[in-house]
Amino acid sequence: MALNTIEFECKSAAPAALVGKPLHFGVVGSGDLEVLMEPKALKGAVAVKVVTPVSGFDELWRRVLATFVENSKLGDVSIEINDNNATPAVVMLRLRQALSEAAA
Amino acid sequence: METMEDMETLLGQGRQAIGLIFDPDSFTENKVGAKTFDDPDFGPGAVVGTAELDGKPVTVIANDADAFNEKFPVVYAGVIGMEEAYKMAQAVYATVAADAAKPKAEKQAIVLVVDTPGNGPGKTEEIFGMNKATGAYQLALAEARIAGHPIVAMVIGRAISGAFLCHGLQADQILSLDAKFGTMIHVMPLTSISRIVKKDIEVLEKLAEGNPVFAAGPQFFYRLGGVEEIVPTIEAMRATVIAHVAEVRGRKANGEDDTLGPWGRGALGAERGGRTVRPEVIALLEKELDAVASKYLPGAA
Amino acid sequence: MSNWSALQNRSFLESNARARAVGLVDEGSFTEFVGPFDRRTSPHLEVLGEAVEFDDGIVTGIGKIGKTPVFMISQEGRFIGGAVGEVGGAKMVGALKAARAFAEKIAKDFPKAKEEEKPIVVISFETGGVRLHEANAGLLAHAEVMDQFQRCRGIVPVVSVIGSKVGCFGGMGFVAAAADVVVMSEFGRLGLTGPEVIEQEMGKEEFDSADRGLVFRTTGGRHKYIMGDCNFLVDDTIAAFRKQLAELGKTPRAKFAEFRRIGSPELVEKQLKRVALAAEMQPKDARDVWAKAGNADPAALGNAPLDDFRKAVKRLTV
Amino acid sequence: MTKQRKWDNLATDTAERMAAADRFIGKGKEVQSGDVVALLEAVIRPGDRVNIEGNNQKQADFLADCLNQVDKGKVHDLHMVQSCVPLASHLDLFESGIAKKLDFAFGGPQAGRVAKFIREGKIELGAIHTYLELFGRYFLDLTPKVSLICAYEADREGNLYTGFNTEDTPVIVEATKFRQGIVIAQVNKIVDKIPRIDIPAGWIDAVVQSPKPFFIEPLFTRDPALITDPQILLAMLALKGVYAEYNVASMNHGIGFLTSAIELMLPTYGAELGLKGKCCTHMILNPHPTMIPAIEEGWVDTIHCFGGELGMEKYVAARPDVFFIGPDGTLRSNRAFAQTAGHYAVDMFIGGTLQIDPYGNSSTATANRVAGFGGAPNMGCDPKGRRHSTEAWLKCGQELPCMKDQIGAMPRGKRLVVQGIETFGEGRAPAFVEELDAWKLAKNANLELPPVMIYGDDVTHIITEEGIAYLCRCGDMETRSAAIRAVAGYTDIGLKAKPEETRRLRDAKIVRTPEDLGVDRNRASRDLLSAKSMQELVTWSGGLYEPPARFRNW
Repeated sequence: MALNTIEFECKSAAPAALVGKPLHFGVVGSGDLEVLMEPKALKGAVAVKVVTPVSGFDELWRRVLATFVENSKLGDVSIEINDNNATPAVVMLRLRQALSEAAA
Repeated sequence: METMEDMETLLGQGRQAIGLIFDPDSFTENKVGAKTFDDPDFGPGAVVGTAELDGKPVTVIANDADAFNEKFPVVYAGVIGMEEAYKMAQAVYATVAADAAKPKAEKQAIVLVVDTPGNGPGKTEEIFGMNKATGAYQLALAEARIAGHPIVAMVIGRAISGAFLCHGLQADQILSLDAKFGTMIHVMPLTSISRIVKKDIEVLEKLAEGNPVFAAGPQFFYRLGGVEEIVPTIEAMRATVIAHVAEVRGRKANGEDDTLGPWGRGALGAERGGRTVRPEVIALLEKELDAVASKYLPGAA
Repeated sequence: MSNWSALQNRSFLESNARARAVGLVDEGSFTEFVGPFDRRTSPHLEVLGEAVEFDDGIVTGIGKIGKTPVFMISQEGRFIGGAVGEVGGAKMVGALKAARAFAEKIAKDFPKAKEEEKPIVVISFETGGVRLHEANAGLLAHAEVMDQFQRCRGIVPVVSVIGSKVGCFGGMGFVAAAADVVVMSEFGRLGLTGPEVIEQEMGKEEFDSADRGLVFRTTGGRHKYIMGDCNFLVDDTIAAFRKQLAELGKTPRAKFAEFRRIGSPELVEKQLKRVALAAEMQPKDARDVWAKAGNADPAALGNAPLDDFRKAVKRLTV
Repeated sequence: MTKQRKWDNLATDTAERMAAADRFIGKGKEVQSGDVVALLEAVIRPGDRVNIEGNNQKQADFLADCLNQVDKGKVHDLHMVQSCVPLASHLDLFESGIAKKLDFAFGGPQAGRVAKFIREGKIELGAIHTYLELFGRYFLDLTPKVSLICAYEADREGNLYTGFNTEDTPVIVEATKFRQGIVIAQVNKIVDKIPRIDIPAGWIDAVVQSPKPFFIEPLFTRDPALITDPQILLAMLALKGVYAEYNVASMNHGIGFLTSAIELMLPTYGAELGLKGKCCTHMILNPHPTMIPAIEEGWVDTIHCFGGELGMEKYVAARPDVFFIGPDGTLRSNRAFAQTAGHYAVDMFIGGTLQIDPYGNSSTATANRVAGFGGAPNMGCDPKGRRHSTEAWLKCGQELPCMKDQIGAMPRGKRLVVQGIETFGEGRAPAFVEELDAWKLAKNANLELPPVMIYGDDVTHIITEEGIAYLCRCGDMETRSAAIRAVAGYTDIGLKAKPEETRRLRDAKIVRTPEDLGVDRNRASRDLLSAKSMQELVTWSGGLYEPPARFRNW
């Protein structure tokens, strides 16, 4: 019953250090999530930690995050997500919004 | 006559409990300090007055589970309605006013005899603001407590959620009859919690063994510091209340107010291992404020 | 346009707790305490396998409006309905305690401080009260907050702000009422018992919780303004709330007692007159009370644009 | 000598029944509400085809309740032919045996019971229709003998005012009365003078003032406060990738949040794209409150309505240049005509769905609910009888690579049928599935066919957060399925997409991502909504819109 924690790394083909300082985005509403992004020297990789009440979607999380990291060319960042059953569409939207917050 | 040994519960018997706790025949209802409550139809669910406890006068505030407030029909079975809550607040303020000139050590004690299932859940209550009534009573109790009046709550029956917040949780110390007498302290019964948080009751019961934060019952509140002492028998009630009034008075005299009231129960909760995160969070917040406080002081840029 | 500037014209109702906290104070002035990066999630939710939030649903911090230091507590309704548990409760208690200590420090170290340089506490409520997953700890935290409110009296004013979706109910309903000042928008709701529970207790004929018009007439900002339970009824923008808070920041601290509705024997007597009126009227609908307050056409008043409402409304004087 | 054949059996039968009912019918055809059960027992015979009026909105609920109270010895085994069965009382008839057979179009809230009753044999199912199909059969082989209809008001002679919510009344009455059937009306009020005559008294046999006004539900009201960011992204894609791409002038909008978002974004994002005056000028829809900002901004020339919408009465009456308004100044809706326009005249249908299979078949069916079709398939299809041309229709037809395989070089257009859907729905249920739940439903409810809302060959565009699949640009099934895979995101179907194939489809503009279309995902926020709350809709309407109480938050 305890919360499910998924941890993995992914790496873009051409990673860039896009997150200069720690940022937080989002609210853990129903079907939504919050994300912390913090710069971290990972040789271009992105460390992901997802905490979610839903189990059985580990592979989905990996794919969504890998796509996000590849498309955004994000690197050297630690990403932590508290999820409450967000769909991949929402996950992608929130991650992009978080990143655009970093650029602002 | 029923003897104490025969009684299995005091649930719904606030008036009888007054007789058991205070000096025999010492209770004068509807008189506190200079204030009298002359209208018998006003706030009938609240019993207020003055009694003697071990020879000393105390203010008594209790629930009457047999009363029905005709003006506000949601008030029955010990429910605290608008009139009841304000009546209780008046009793507290009257106690404070009577002792205004007295030194801290001589402030009259207030004993709350707690057996209430809730606050008035009606339309009229919401239109006129039931929340103010219970809020007013809590502020009055907190004011009296901070002014030095020892306040002890004795849970004899039901101490449920918002009604317990208003009638009980502002006391210096809270005592509860053992659960075997049918005492109930909770926000919701575990069955309801199970339904709302969508977890099996068996799972919750199992979890409650290790973590007292959600389960119903005085024993769980004890582990969280929410109840100072569980009173094992009905006979022991009187002596325990006497002892705690004295203890509270002693601590106040020694300037140990921080060990009493809601704040003191926080520390007790940590001590008993029930609420360990709370002090860490408060300390962290204070530390983080300290680091930036100078920026917010007068004259800072 | 910076994020902060963009926030000002945002709907307060639509904003999240952090946006409200940041937007209500001056640009760049907000420092968050026990924020997301401290990762103080609720251990109790975790055990139950429930989603957690890094701030446990409550944003606490300090900012400034002009020269006024503002201790901010902002509840997040989208996270478990804004319900209060051990961590969130401790954050509220800690912030109130810290505000009091801060105010005492200013009184001691800066005897010549101007009124507007003295702190205020602002609490944006969005909650149904106790979080059932950690009900006992949540309940005990409520009592602590109330105790802190009383301890803040005369030292640092506490302002309740209610303009959120969830409103402010349950145990937090009496906490909010116990503040010095209550500021609401017409979308805010303040009460004790939620509409569903009233329906359950009284029956659908008496109170249909699906009738949101009725629900808002009973506990919404317009009604609370007529009743005097809310002191100021502002537009639904962060800027409008902020403007009201800025004015309060400049208000002499001694004046705050005049805003109160409860907290003294005299105020209890005043409220009891209202209770007597309730008993006498036995209102079927809040509109009966609006009419009693001297509003000839309560239905039209409820429908009128907020500006017209504020101009035309007569508030209950009993 | 040949035997004289009798040619007026229907009329004779009706006359006999009416004679039996005579004692209940007073002046102006008025029947007391307490006599209605007896009246129904007098005029209805076992096995009759009976219609109870009721659609999405107004319901002849009192008459339905009365029909449930008839003596089952006298009235039983009825064949119900009616648009919808949304009330519990509609199904109770089958529970008790008063009714036996059902031909209908839409199940609504009773969809679960419909499925169960079919399975248990309590309902003998004729067929599930679309509205126009069922209306057509009213004039062919499913003409009601007795129709129980509803109206707002009747006058002292029995003329009816159906007004704002005229909906199905004319088609039911016309079919019934002109086959010598019996029409009984429940009205909210009998008055001296009605605003206008919608149904003449001569077509009505009995009128009863019901004890309570008829039940009516604000089904087409979507609270802007509930529109989410992903829905806004889909709406941006629709506006840029379909509305602007084809200059779609006329259309029907479904009732979901996606189309509400589109409506609310016309004055913002739509205006930015320069679509005003080109798109959404002619619409077939109910008076959606979320249309108010676009109407106020002058986008819309004409709206014809299937039915009304609670709270929109005053607003609609005050915009007679846009809506169809009677001489009395109030709206007249008419489902049969609006459906006809929706089927033949509009360029596009756009709406949400629940599931899409690899072939593009689109269904809102779940395994245990017979929800029916309503009107969506009439609009969500390519009308083969259409002969007039418009820019959007022609362009869509020209894009169809397989047209020449069917009709050679002959130019022909095609209706745009657009399905918008997030790849995962509630509870992370995938929207793209190998097999539609409609198959399971067919099995569970003993249906002859899986109930498919929109067949794959009619769907021209699928919009998801991944982009748009332009199915009208696909020449064969393999390409269609590949295009569907490419926008199916992280569903099992979507995971089958091959990157190089998707690349090719994008190059061919068969699949276009938000980036391909120049849609900035980061702008997909509620800031794009011209009204974010019910109250803002009221403000836009100048106080004319009066939202039902359940939608108020002030």
